[in-house]
Amino acid sequence: MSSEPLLRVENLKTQFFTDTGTVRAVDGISFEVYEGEIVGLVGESGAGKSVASMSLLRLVENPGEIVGGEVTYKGETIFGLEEGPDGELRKRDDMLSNEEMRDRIRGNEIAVIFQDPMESLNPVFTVGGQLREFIELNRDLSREKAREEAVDMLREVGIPDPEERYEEYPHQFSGGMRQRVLIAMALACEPNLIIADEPTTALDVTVEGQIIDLVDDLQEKYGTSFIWVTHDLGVVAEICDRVNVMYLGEIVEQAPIDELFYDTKHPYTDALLDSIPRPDRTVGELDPIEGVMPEAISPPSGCRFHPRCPDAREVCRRVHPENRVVDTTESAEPHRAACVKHDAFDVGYDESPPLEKEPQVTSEPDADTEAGVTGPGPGPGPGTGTGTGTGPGSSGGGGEGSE
Amino acid sequence: MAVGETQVESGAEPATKETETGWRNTLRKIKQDTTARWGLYVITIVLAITAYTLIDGNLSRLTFGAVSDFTMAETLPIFEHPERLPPPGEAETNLPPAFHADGTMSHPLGTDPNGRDYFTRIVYGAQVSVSVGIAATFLGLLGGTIIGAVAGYYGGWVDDVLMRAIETVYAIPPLILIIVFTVFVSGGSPDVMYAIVGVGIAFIPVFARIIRSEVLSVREMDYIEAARAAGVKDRDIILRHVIPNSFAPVLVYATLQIGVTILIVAGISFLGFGAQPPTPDWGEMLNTSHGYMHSNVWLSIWPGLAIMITIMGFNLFGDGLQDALDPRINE
Amino acid sequence: MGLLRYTTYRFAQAIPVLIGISILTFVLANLTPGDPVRLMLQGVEADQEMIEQIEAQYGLDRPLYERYLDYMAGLVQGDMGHSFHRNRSVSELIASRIGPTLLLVLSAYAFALATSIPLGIIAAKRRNEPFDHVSRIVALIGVSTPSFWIGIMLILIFAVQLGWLPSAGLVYPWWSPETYGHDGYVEHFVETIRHLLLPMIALGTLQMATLMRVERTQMIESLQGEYVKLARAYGVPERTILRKHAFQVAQLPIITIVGLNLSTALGGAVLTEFVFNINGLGRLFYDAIVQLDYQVIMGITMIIATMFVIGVIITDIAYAYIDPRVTYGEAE
Amino acid sequence: MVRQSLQPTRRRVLASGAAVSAAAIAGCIGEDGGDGDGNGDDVADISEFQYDREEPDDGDRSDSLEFLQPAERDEDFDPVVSFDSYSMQVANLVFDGLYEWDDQLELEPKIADGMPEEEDDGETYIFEIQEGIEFHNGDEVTASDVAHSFTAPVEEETQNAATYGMIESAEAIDDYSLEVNLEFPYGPFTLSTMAVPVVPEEVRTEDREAFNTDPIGSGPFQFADFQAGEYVELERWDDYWDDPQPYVADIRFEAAPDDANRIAQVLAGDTDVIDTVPATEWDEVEGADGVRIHGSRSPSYMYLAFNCNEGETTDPDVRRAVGHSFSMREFVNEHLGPAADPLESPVPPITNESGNWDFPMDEWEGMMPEYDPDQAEQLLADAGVPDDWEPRIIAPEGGPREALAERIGSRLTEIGYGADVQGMSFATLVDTYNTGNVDDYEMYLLGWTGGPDPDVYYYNLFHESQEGVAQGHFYEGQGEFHDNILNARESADQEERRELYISVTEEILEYLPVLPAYTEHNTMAAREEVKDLHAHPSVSYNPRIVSDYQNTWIDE
Repeated sequence: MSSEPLLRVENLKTQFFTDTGTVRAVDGISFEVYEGEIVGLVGESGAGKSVASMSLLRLVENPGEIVGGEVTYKGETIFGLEEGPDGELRKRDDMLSNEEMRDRIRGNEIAVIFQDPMESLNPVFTVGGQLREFIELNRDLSREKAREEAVDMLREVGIPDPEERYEEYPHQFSGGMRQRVLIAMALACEPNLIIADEPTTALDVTVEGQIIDLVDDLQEKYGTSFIWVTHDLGVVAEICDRVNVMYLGEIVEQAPIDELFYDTKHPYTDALLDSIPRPDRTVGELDPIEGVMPEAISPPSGCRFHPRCPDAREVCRRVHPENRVVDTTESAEPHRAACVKHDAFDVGYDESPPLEKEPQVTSEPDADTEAGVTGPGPGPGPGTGTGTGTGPGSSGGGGEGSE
Repeated sequence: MAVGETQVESGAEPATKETETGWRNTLRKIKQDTTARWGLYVITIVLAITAYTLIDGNLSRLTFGAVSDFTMAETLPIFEHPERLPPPGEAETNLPPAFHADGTMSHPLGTDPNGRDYFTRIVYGAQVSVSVGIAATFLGLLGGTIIGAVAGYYGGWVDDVLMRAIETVYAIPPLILIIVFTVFVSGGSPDVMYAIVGVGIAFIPVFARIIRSEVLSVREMDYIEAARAAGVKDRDIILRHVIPNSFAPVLVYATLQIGVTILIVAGISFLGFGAQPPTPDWGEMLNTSHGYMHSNVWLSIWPGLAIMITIMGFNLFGDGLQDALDPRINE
Repeated sequence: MGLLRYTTYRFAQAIPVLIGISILTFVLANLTPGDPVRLMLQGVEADQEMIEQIEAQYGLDRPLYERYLDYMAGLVQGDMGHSFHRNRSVSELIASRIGPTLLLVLSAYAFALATSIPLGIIAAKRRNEPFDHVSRIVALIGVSTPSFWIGIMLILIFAVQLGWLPSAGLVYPWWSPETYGHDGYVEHFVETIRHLLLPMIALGTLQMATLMRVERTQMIESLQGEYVKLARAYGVPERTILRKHAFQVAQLPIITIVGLNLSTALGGAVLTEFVFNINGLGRLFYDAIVQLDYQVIMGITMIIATMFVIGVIITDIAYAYIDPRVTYGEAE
Repeated sequence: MVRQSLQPTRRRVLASGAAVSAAAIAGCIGEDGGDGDGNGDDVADISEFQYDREEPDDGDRSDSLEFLQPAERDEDFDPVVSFDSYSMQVANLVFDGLYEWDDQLELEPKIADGMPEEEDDGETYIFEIQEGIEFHNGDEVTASDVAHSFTAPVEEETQNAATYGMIESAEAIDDYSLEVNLEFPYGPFTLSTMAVPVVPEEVRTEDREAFNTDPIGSGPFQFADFQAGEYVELERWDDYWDDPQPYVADIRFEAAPDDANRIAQVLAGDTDVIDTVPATEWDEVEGADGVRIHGSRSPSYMYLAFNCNEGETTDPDVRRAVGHSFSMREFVNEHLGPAADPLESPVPPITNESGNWDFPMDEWEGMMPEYDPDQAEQLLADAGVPDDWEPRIIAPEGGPREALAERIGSRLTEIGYGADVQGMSFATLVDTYNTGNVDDYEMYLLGWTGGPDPDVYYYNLFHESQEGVAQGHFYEGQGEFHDNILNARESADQEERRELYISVTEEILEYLPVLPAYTEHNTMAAREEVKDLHAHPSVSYNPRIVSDYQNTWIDE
């Protein structure tokens, strides 16, 4: 692991401006990816993982928008803001233009493998044609060369009879085969970084295993870095080097894989770990996480996890913890977590009275809360999104009525 | 299926899957949707006018006979009698609208060639145009629901026979079918009642197909199996379970179809095969005013606008309903 | 099933429908309460002998099913009966009138497709921007306005008031320029277009609006597709995505709609031909209805329904050809 | 064989002619308007749409003219066969008549050399024809061609057979004279029948079908091009025998049945001349720049007939009450304006004048029921008509007659009854109006077009032999009503015939089996550049491009 990261994400914020209010899908996350490593991005659905990964490519769709933070890839600024003369935030001059992003970054530097192999391939073009098109585009090869490359790549990812299957259409492929095609696509463009967005979620378990093995092998062979987005810690355990755990748009814990599993620092990670089968525990001990994740449109005050947190105390409702180094590993890598129970915070967690168990915060916001949330508006900038968040009333009956 | 076979996921077809959120959510979405809201406003106004004119026209018709008193029309100062002619010698025929130099405020839209107030006739035109649109659509819906449900539920040869029959009807363009039906069945003296039945028949296929495909999917549901296992009669299963569960998408389609119906009936009346004078009906008024196309263009403009606005209302509302029910295109 | 077999299969499937149509029109036509002989004579004085002679000549004295079988036998040989009113064979009449109708309907479609697809794509691309709003309103007006009314207004504005375009009739490109006194093919072509313009717009507006709405919806949906996201993530230029990746998928429903809407267009041709004085099937149909010339009515209904069925089959085949997923519909 | 006329579209149209003085016409025109209920004064008279002769300066002879007909032609151009006015509009330019009508519906010799010689009290006529007249193929017109023209309709049982049915024989005496024998002295013969278009016997009998769509005549124009259902193009025949030689080089006939569209075409300048300006658009066309209306009175006759066979209308008082219930004059002025005149008798004024009948038209006018709703109400009450009486009135769909039916209906409503007005397509109407069945109709509105001889109207529309054929009122008549009609038909003595017709008419006006309505004028609208175009009283003579009072040309 070199000292200069391949990709550095700092305080990235992506928000969606909808009729019913602003959704802070990604709310100030920071992480790094070094060459040759596989970094996990873990969390439940809706935690903001996919938005975060698409933000890295500046492919957030309307009405979403990256509103703050900085993304640097190989020293080039994918996203970055600066303060203009009249105090307004504006895009930095050294930020890559849309054309540069398209021509230089997407595909040939950073490639993507999407979640749904059934939908990701265009149904009306042949598999090979699609593969060839991307290769042609990103590697400046001639049509014929690209075709050869495509066939080779199909073979490489374990598709039998690649010559024939090149001419076939996606609906003639099984899910696993399609996912292999997508992986071929990503690798064929010879990128330095591949974002794999839940690439195995739609597959059944045996296929999932094969795909993971395939990726593992290929990663070793090509030395490509991966950001592996998933909700499945089991998969993470198998292939990731380091892990970021996301909850409601924030990274709540960040650690090398072993530390995360064996020295868990955040109750949410604990809960996630409890909810999946692990070889070292029996199935009887499986423990689903209580409640449903609230919507990012009206995150709870204080620590966003507190309504579901077994360790929550009164202070958790008030204080919003940022992600801090709470420990250091043997290899001198920091172990970060965003939980006030750690000493690094010192906000009086130990003295604070525990919260009583409460009816869950439902995911269905009522009209009042929505109105309250629109208040802060789209005003971005460092600092606004964090802190005490959306203020009183935002989490509705969940927290406050509970006392 | 011989016609439109590969219509796999056509966008013109209405939403075929209702989201689990149900009617309340639908209504909420309609209220939020600007277009749907406007559609609702227009429809409400048009339906209110239709109801008023229907009640007025038919009540007095029942009481007083044919071209008789539109009682309410005459008590309201803004209206005149929609059908009765002015007394001899007093007719102001073919007046232009009020904003025209030769117009008068007492006839805001002018008068027709018989000297009748055109505003009144346009307003009362709703009684035929709109109610025919709704009645004919309803007829098609009814017929289509029965045929579609039976075909879909029983399958086999019943399905085959019914669907072939449906395709036959479907293959003849509605306007042609309705005219042929109306003229032949009426023995050459067409009237709007024949047109309603004709439209109803012409629209059975579209409804039958939707209902049938819904039924095909509903039929496989567990609760239908359960009902069947419990010995519930086929008819009851169809009526109580199958149809109610297939109805939502059909309703959207029906709303949009009302607009189409009004459009087609207007065309038929324009050719003289629908409503007959002196009945105020927009299509018929366009037929009459066609003879005055050059000398008094307003006579053609107003009914055209009335048709356009009414159908726009139904389309806006239908669109909103579709958006609300269709999970595919959401923000 | 291969495409060829599928084509054969689809045409074979259409046969029962066509037979159904012939039964339906035959039954409808024979519902006429009036005595067909009297209708044929149209008030001409006739004695009993003459009436019987006519009845025998047209086989009106025989049972309905026999007459139907006769009619079918004729149909198979291209004999659609005889026009009482025009004293010509129905097939001959239809043959002389089908050209203008096809010209009108096809050009209306050309107009509708040439406008609706680009507009629909741009509207989808600029969703919720002013262009989208304006085009949606135009489309809404288009689907809400009677075609014949549009025709009337177009005549009044562009022919009578401004005098830019002809108010009536068509110039048939298949006739020689001399027929119209045109100097050469350039003027002939220009005149053909000039005459077509207003009726084409009148008939095509509804199609344009319908297709534009579908195109917009489909493009929006297609642009939200994962494959578009993937293409974007691989740096495919937006223009290519719009024109190729999203477009190709969005066109599939359009093809179906084009086929099905042929029904509306053929019906609308009756009105358009009436308003623009075009000697096509629609006008012939109207005249035949007014004259209760029932063999002509049956003939036209058959022909128009056949045109529709063929149109749908063609679009189905096109769909099957373009969409690799279609398994050529063995069963539903 | 008889054909009903819905608009004056069918040829039956002209039936005859005799001399009438211009003064008589002028006098009659002067009497129009100015009475009734006051609406008539501002209605323009049709004579305002007749213009003086217009002669060109240069006499350029290369003009093309396009003429739009208001209905489709049947595409029969052989006058022996042709039974529709619009095919005959074409044929009348291709063929010359033995005699032809002038613009006052008077017959004048064309191919004939002077008036015929009458023998046997009107059972035999001797015709002389001019020498040296050639058909378009160069053959000379001979007496046997004329004889063939007279006898072919009956021999070949064409639809025109009835018109020539009284002819027993026609034989050429020599090349230029022939003798025609009638079965009985037929009154209308010299007023109408002898206006026969002359066809070349040899060419025609060679291939009748071909002749029908590619006819050869001796007229000023010959067939150039023809597409069935689309157009007919005629070109000038440069060897035309008569004067004047036409200025117009070619004429194209097309049809535009939709009134609004036909008018749009002339207003937009897409065509030169259109036939028939509907009353509804009269003012607009009249006021339009660059367009002139041309008009002429015509022998058309529209009427309201009552079912005297069944129902309430069998009572003459009920019929009179209906006559009193509405104002025909008001309706005609309001709805038809200058396009028509109200009628007071079963013969149109032009028939009276051109046939020189001198009928007591004023007196007849006085016998017509006046608008008097009170009297109508009284009459209906006295006749014991039930309060819920809603007579069924049938009329041709769309157009003034349906509007008139509506008008009568709403007036009846105003006096406490009602009406079931039913507009019908002509095909249906023909099947309905002559059943005599009260469920089918109690009144119907139809029309007939005749000519200078009243027989056309009286015989077809009133004689009992036409019951259930051309008339559906089934009026039985008092005394010798039907005999009088037949006697007038079979007499060549005009004075005797006049007396008979007066007696018949007075009975009609008293018992009202039929209420005369109005006569529609023949009209055309032409671009102003079209000069020296004169509307003719006979539909099938329009556009009469050349005659001794006109030679149409275009002022480029």
